[in-house]
Amino acid sequence: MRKLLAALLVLALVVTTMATAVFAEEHAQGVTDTEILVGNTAAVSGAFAGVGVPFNAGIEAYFKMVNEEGGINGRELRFTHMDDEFDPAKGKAMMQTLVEDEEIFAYVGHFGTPVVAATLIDLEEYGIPAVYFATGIGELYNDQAEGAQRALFPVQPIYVTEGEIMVVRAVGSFEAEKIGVIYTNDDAGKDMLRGAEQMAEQLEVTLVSEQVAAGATDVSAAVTAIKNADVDFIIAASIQQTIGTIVKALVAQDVNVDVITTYVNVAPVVAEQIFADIDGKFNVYGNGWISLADEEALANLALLGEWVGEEFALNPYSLAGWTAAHFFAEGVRRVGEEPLTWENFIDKMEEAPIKIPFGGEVDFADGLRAGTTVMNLSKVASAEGWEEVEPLQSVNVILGIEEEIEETDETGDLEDPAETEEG
Amino acid sequence: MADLMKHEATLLDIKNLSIAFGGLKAVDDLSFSINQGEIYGLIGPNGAGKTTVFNCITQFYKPDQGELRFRNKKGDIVSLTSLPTYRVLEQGIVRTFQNVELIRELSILDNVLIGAHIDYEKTTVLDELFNTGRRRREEKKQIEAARRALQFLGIDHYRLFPAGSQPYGIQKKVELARTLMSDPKLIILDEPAAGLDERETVELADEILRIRKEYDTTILLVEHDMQLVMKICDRISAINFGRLLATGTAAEIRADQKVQEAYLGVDA
Amino acid sequence: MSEFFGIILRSLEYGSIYALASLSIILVFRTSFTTNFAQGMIAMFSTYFVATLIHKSGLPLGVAFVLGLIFALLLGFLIDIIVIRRAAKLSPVGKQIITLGVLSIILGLTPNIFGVYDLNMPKFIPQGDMKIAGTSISYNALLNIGLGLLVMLTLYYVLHRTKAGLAIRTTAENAPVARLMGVSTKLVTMFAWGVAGCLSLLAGMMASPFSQVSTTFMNDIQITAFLACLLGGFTTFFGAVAGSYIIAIASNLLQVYLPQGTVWGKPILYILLIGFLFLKPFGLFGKRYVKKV
Amino acid sequence: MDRQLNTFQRIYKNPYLQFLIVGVLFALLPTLRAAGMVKAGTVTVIGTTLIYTIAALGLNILLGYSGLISLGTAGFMGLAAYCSAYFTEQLALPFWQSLILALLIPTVLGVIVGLLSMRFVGIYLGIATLAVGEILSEIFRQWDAFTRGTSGARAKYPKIFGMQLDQTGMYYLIVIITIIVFILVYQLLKGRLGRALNAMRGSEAAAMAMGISVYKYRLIAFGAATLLASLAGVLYVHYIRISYPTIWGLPLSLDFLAIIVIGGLRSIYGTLVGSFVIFAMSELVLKQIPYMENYSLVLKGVLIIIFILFYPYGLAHVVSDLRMRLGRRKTKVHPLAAKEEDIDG
Repeated sequence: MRKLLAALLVLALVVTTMATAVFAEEHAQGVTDTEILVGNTAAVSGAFAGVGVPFNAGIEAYFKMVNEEGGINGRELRFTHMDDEFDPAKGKAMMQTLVEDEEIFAYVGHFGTPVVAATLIDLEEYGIPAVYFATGIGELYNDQAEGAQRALFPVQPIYVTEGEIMVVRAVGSFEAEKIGVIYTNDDAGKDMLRGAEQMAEQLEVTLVSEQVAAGATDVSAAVTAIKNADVDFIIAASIQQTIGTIVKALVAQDVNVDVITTYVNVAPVVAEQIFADIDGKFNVYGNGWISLADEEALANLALLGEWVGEEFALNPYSLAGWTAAHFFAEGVRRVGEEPLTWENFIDKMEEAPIKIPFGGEVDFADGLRAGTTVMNLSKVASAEGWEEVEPLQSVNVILGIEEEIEETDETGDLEDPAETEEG
Repeated sequence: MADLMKHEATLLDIKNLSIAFGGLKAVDDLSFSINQGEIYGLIGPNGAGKTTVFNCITQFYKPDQGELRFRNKKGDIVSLTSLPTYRVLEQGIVRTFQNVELIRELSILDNVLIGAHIDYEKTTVLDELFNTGRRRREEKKQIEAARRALQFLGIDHYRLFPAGSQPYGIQKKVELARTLMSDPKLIILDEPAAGLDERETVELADEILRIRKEYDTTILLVEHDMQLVMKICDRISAINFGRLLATGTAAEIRADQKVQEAYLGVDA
Repeated sequence: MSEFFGIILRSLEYGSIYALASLSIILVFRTSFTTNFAQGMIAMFSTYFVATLIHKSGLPLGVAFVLGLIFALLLGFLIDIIVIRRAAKLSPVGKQIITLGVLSIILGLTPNIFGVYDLNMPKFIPQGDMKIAGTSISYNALLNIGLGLLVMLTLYYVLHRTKAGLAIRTTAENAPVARLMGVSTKLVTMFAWGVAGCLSLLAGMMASPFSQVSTTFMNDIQITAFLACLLGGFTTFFGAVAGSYIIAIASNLLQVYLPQGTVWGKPILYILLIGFLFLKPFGLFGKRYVKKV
Repeated sequence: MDRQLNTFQRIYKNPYLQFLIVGVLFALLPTLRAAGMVKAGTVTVIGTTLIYTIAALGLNILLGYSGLISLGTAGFMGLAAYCSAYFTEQLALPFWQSLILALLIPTVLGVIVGLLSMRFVGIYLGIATLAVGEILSEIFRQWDAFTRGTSGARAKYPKIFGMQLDQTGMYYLIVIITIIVFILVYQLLKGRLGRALNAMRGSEAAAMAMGISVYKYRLIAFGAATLLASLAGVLYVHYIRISYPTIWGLPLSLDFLAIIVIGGLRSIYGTLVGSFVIFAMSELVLKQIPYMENYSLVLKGVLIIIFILFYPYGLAHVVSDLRMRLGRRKTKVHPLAAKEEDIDG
């Protein structure tokens, strides 16, 4: 009896909250006349602190910048976050607290593969907008999002997509015919492999794959197997730590074939880790969705450095956090004087492509949820860093199916550079 | 040799028992038999193989050779060597250990109740899981039996203390009480007086005699304390280097040349 | 053939790392009867210390390494004095759980002390390689193999030819008897922890250039080391070393020559290992302990 | 010794009543939530903590009672979670059928691992179970058809007795099952079986001499431990609605070990308290204290060491320990004190 009573009570409460939030006022929860409350959960302690801390710092820096300039339409952006320790159960619990108790307007920068995987379903049930996912799991990919799925806005590349792009690069830029994939047994590695396999089938190139454990010290067996397969290009589908291990094992076994890896690894620390080992025997390329070639991107980078402080000025994760905040702010700006509701926000996000502060753009039109699909190419040039060798390009441009579209400095209404995959 | 087991009076017959550890013969062609109702002593100098004999009877060791036959609770003659260790108890043989083997953290009462483990056969795991009436009745019955045994040895008032917290003398008694729970035909005591002071030893002698009477059982003991052995044992076997030296009454053993030599270290 | 030889040669390098880690585990196990689950964390912590000296204080690798050895030695002493010594009367399970406490403390402290970033660790010999029987191998790999062997030979010599070694072996055989013989088992245990710390650091120094110094980089190695101890038997120093090389070689052979080897090689190795141990439960060289009643 | 208990004492000392009261207290939580007195996430944190309690209780039967160590608990919990997700989602079996299979499959495997314990003792068993856990972990990551690999296996809130549970309903189910588990475990272990397991831990020789088949009871202990871990796994996957491979690794197994040590070996309430310390404390307490949020691991470690060294009976016994220090004779025995045969393992 008590059970039923309690359930009814909860139901009543939820209904009233929703009702007050959606119908009685014109704005959604978390929105007042003076501020908009958003939040996220991210691991800022333990093994993932190195990612979570700068990521959140990037978000906070952007909001601080916006608020100093008077906010958006008179509202300041306020950011709250909790530490989920990368534990899905805790991430789920905190999401409930954030959405139901703190009544945030949106999730900005949803973080960590296990937590994101565990809470996607809850996000959809709440219908709350979630802008930017600091992970690239395949579940986020959706080319016809409907209903509550429309509230999810992945920005950074999805690993499956990146796997596709890596094969496209191998074929388009390096004329590879037999590609070897060394992938880690985590979500990043396996999803990139999936993408690579799909694209290899489409482009009719041979693909051989070998697995290594994420964080392993000994990956020599996988390298031996790849060497035996006699490939002419290698995709190292692994995120940081293991990429160095793989490259060094390739060097140790004289596999002098060019390597491409994911954007996650395009960071100075990785260059420092492997430059001396490569020693000019082969090139290590990396995708990137951030281009520091054009002036606007450089200006934004300087801006980030100004607001985030020296420690995180050149940190890839603070760049990501900054981007997350920017995408959210863009959506709010577009809503303008209209009531800031979830529905309105989602519509405006889809209205036109949104530019990434550091180059490229993401289009959410017609329920497309694929993250950024244009990538550039860099290579390890010194122990200090990477240098760009190819600008941001879509799959079709790399394959020479489409002409490259000139970069313009206009913001906003740029025509969609047709990045839908060619079937 | 005549088959002693044919005599109703014979409880345990050990014939040509041998066991070796890494080439060293711990027990060598040993034979003796125990009659119902006896208090039987096994003596010998250190390292003579007394405890090994015990371990062979209770199947902690599997002898290399020899027969161990026992008239069990049902009156059937069983060969002990064919049994796994844990099934020796149900035949009616129970033992104590040289270095008291109690569950230190459990209460004395619980320790004694462990001795009744096989008596519970009527209740199943399901009975326990759902705490059925049958289980509660059974448990009550066993607790009463355990307290009778503890009262018998005069330590019932300690029953709720953890066994490990009690002095050695009490622990020895707990072990003794535990043996009484299984309604044994043969109790094997491994150095029951070791570690006890003089008063406690006297008390022990009395207890052993009372146990035989009250619980109508047979007792086999290994002991260093000659006084105790000589005082209570009906018959005694003396062994050295795993071999039988002599069997007889206390007086006969005391007078035996070979036993004296073994104990005094005189060359044979 | 040269491929097979190459696999063996490379496995020797990884085997050396596992061997150092498992020696560290065995040394502690034999002298204080503690299964040290914190071994990997101790290695990680002191390797972080060395990496921090190199990156933040700009010390050369050699100097930082020597300071690191001192650090690891003191860390081992400290753990023994503060925690393990007080746990002397506990059962092995109790001590094992205590090392979980140590693990947790070190893991919790690391980001607070050394920061949240993974650090690169230079190799002892940065560059250069040579050919052996058609297989190229870097000087650093040769050094690692050599260092592993050197440490093991030294340890063997110390254990079997010196007074200190005798004290350790006696303590390992029977601590109460050792005490009766006048061996200060406390001192032995303390030094065992200290030396174990140094062995762990060396394993960490050899492993970290492959990847990076992070809070997790020793986890896999520690698990492998435990399995090596299991395979070799926890009772002998030699067994753990042999187990380490066997696992390193078997793991790579399975992965290369089995279909889908890099995917399923590891679990298959573990299953084989458990199967083998079911037949020989105390490992290749372990002795069964029979309790007298 | 035999003091007459007064009526009040008789009531509050009745273990069944105690369990019921605890259950009712937990069941009140969603109502408190509805009244706005606790946060939504708190209910989920507590629900998860109860789930972990069930699994830890299984390990307590194994380690606390039987003295057998397992470092594979998380693996078995995960296996049950994946089974339940697979049967309900992919095979679309009704919850009850799936539940039975998801409990049975890991338990059978657990009993097989129990067979290993016939051969391995002490640390050998610990590391062997660790290897089993690693194998399971690897299977969770690799066998995509069954586990959906690194995407994670999804499950729904279950439908029982024709009633579709929601999140709160699932919480009530967890509370009810937890209390039932408490009562059953209490009954199972207070009598003959509990004594037999104790005997096996305390002295295998004595156990055999008393007619206890060590073989049988080791298998029972492993079976019971895996069954509870499986139950916890099923509840987890239908509460959090996902099973992700990285959850079921060695760290979680080690956490279960920490739970029963901090809480108290052989104590049901201790296990509950231990779970709170390990899983809920950093959530509900530490993160509220400034500067402490980064030190939850350190605190956990310190607690483990302090409890093993100074409060070996765990938090559950702190009260009785204090009472004993104030006057009564010290009669407790360290539950993890070394025994003679421990030398090698």
